[in-house]
Amino acid sequence: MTTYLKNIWEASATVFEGMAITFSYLLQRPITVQYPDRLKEPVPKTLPKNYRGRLMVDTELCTACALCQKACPIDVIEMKGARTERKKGLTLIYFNIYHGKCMYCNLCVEACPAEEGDEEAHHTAIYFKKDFEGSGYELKDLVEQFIPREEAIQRLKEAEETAAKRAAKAAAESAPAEPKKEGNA
Amino acid sequence: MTSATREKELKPRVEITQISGTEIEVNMGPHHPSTHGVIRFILFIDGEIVVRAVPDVGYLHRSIEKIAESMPYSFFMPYTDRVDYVAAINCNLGYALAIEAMGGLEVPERATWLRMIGVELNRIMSHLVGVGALPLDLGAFTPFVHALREREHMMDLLEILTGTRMNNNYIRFGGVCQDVDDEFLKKLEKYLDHFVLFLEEYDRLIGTNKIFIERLKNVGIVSGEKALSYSFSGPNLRASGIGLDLRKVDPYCFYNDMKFDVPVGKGIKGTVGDSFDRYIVRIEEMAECEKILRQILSKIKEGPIQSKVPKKLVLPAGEAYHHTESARGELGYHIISDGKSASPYRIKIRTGSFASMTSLAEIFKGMMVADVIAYFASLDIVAPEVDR
Amino acid sequence: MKDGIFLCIAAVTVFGALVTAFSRSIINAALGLLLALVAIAGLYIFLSADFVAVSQILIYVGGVMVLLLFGIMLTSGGDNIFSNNPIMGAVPATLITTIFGLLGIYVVNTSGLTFYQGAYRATTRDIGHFLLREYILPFELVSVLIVVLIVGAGVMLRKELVIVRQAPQKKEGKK
Amino acid sequence: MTQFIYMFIFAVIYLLSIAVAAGFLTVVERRIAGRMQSRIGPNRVGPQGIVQWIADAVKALQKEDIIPTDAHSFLFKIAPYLVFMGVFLTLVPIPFGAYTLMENLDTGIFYVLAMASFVVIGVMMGGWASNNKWSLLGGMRSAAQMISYEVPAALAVFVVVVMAGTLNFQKIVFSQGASPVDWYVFRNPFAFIAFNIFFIAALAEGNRVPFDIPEAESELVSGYNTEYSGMRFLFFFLAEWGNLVVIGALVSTLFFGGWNFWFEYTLEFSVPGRYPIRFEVLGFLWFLFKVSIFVFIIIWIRWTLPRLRIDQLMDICWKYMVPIGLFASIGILLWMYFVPEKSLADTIMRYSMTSFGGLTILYFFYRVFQNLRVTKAKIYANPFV
Amino acid sequence: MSLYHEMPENIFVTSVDQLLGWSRKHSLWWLLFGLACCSIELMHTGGPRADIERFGSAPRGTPRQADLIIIAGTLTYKMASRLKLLYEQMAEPKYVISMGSCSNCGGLFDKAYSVVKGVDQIMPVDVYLPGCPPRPEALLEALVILQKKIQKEKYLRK
Repeated sequence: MTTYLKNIWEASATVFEGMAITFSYLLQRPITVQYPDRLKEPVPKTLPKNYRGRLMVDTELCTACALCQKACPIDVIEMKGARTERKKGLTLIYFNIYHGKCMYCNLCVEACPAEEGDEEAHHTAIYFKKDFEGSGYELKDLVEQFIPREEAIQRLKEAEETAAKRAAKAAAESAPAEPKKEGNA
Repeated sequence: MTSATREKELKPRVEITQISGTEIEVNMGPHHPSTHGVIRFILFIDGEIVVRAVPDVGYLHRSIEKIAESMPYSFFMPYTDRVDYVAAINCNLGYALAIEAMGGLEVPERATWLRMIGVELNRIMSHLVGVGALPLDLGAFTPFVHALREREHMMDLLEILTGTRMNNNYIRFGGVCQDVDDEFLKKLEKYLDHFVLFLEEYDRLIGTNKIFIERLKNVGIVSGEKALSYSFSGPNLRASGIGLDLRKVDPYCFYNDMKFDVPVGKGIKGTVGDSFDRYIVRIEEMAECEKILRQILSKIKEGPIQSKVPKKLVLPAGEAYHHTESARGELGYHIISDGKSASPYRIKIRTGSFASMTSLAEIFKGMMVADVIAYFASLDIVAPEVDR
Repeated sequence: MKDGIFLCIAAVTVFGALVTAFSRSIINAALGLLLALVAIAGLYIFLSADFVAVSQILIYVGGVMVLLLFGIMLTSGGDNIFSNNPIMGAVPATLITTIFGLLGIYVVNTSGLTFYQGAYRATTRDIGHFLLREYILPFELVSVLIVVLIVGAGVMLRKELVIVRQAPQKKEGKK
Repeated sequence: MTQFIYMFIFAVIYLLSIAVAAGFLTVVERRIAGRMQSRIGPNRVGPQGIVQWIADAVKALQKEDIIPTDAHSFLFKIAPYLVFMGVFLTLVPIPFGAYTLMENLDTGIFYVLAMASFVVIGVMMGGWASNNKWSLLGGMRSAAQMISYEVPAALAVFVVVVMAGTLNFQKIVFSQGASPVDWYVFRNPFAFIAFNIFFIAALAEGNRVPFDIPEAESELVSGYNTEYSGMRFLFFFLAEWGNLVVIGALVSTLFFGGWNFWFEYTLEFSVPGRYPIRFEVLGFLWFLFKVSIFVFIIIWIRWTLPRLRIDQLMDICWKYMVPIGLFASIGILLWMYFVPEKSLADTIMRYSMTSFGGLTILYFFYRVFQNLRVTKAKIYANPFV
Repeated sequence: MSLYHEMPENIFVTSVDQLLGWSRKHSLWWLLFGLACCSIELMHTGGPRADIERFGSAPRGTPRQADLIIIAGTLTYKMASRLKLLYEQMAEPKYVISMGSCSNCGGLFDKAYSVVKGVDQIMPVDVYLPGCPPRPEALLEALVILQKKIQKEKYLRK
């Protein structure tokens, strides 16, 4: 009989207690961040400094060394660098990132040697932007071409020209020495 | 409680064997609201009572171990996140420690502290999913969302620490990938003050609830002996009354400097090793994690976070097994290296959830369908840890 | 108007009864029975017997039909059980219907029973009055009978069931 | 003839208003649940999301109407309507005001108990006809549960019927007064017990948490309505939320004075035309207020408690509620015999019960504000600010 | 909807279509279904911070009543047939969001022998969402984009 009454009492007391807690939440403000429109400040601004959002490339800064491409375990980065007459080192021909496949592991960023900025605005050539919006209706929308297609074709042509020029130059330079080489061989 | 009433409660619910004789075969999963992730049982039920159960695994077999053989050691680190996505840094740590032990790599002191912060935070987050999903499966949605809310706050912290919310890929060989400032440590401390209050409130909301206790006590009893024979580990083993914690028994990182208790199931509401014990052990363990985090905060010092590691890491030939205490029990990495290539010859991952899965077929026998859910939820199994 | 509704309900009753009798699928037969029972409640309302009508629904729909459906639905392949009863042949059915119909007409004609023609009047109070004042003895006897039935059913069920109780420790040992 | 047309129009109005109320309640429930979980809940459709239910309903109309190949298609089709019919029929005798009711049935509460059995049949049919094992389990559980809980509900109703001496709802309302002291729930301890039993049993008959095992989401996927989609599911949906209104209305009529407002309904008002329309409106609103409080409590319970196991459910019914109900129904007889109405003991009991109820509510709010104080200390919205 | 196949485009049809689209986009009930890592973020999307229910999207346990299936996680070959079945069990109109890298194209498991390389190989996908796993806010963005797509759909003149 005591257990019987105790059971009833326990059940009602604990239910009472739980209901008091849930009721107290009715009197508190929800913590919801009303993305996308009803926001005090945009969500990316609330993210920490090193947040890994979308993978981006600073095409100006990039030296086209392809270290990131090698550092990526899953071939997300598709890039090519070649010599043109635009700048001294390698020029980017094209740089595509497949966001739909990226796993945001930070390995490419760690591999990148090109850095810029002070402590505050520090970023490497390939870096994570504090932005996460990138849905698309088709899979190809998720491939971002940092050098637009026309530009890339243009650059490729330039690179081919430069390569041809260099080849011609090299041929011209090495032409006299050619017989010598053959002789050596 | 007198022994007579105890005896009465110990008796399983009536097992009727001759009333209908027809078994219904029902298929639970791989999509079913209560199988977190994709696990399937085939239950043979007679009325409400399970006659036998056949667990079916492999719906999330992603061949992680096989992939490891095809890539350099460092490339495999992001994959370890996905072994147990609820406690990703734990899995990172186990792998990193195994490789460091094998390759004889140094780890700076601050890096170890940071690793421990990540691991303990992650352990709390993982347990929050465990204790949150348990009432969810018993029909109470609100506690689960409250647990999710706390996870959100912790994910904010992890975001500052590691840069991502989940699948952090935080730990590198010989260090961690990024440093934090003092502001983070202050925030963490502030959060811990909040977390203690949350735990207390959560326990009042659901842990003391009569219906909740009645649903869990004396359900799915796994005695200590039996738990060992199933090779349980982690909270599930400790709930069965065996206080085996690898952080105490075989300390790694700086765990031997930490003062913390190992919560053990005492059977406060029913029998040792019942589902309620598994719940309460996780709650207590979260409180212990909070203690550890506070000690870390008082001890952490400035310093480098990454030691020098050769770019192309080739481990000496041989094999090594290194185990750590993950949120779901012993997480062991068995690595075999041929000593020539930069990728492992074989990696085998021992996980806690898979061991827990082995108990299902036997424990489910004679249970009611509702108890099946309660027992399964109390084990806190995560599908990829089973299938990998 | 009123007659029209009465005829409709009567037709539904007959239809339900016919489905019950002639349907080859047992689940359809049960449904027909359900229909007939509900329609009979409607007929009671026409007889200004609202309390009886509600009781009809409470007991037959809420109790008997649910038990029937339980029985049908829980037996395997309830839909596939086809009755094959020789008594359902047309000749005996016609015979029995005729006899009972004639009997009914005879009873109604000779007993002086008439349909209540006046305005609708609540019957609950009267029923309560009769049950607890004038017919208290039969009422109590019926309740005793019901108690006996319940206890008897319990006893019979206990004999039928083999309840296997095992302590969990024993089970462990078996493993 | 005109009478039938009036009845028909009245029924259609009732049907529409119960559908609207049920739809609106879904939004209210989702909003309340959201706030209890520190979320917001639907707030995009219309101001604060109040027309969310229209979007849900119109969407459900567009959905493909799936009837599984192996299902018993006739039963499958008819089951949702049967369930909805059962819920709708129970509304017929419940008075929302002195004249705002469909039919002042003399069998009143007895009729309500009877009509609930259509819901049982509908749920069983739906579960069985789906040809899905989970649905079947859900339907069977549901039927067993509803039938069992009709017993304590009837016992609790018995207490009220004995006190009022009638089954008629309107007379039950009349015999209670407007003030809390005159409500049946605070008349004597047995009535209070009966209220608790009736409320719990009604929860169980309405398949609400903690008794929602027929549609237990984590066990049986979605119970008897697993295979239903689109419009047919909508009817189950409407029935479930319409049932909330029915439960609220029943409880407030039987135990909380119904539509009785601060004025007394005397005999002179019963002459047609003498009853002021403003009294009717005020009484209606007062009744709606009571109903909404009970609906809120039901929703609140749902979002707080876990659900019971089937055997515990039956234990509670047969080992707790039925004996207690029997105790209350015998107790009320003794009470009525020994303590005549308006005697000193009766008055003392009324006032002490009322103050007991008031104190419980006060203590409850004390606990709530204690919790709030704790949560204030833990910096609620964002622990980092 | 065979009746409407030949329906000419006029103001009535257009406005009814608008209403239907409005209702569908604001009542996208999603199937409680997660495969792997992303399912945790899916839960968080239903959780307090992101709260997908603001858009009227309630979780449903059964595919029959769901309008939206969010493929959250890695799809293996063993699971693929089950997923296909689930998708087929859903009532029209139904929508699919492919959440995260694994369901987009296999993601980091495209080397694995047991993983389907993209969920679009077995079912049509409406919105692809990058991330591994995506933030809850990103899933909300995908939902908003899906809502835009639904509003443009012509239900009566398919």
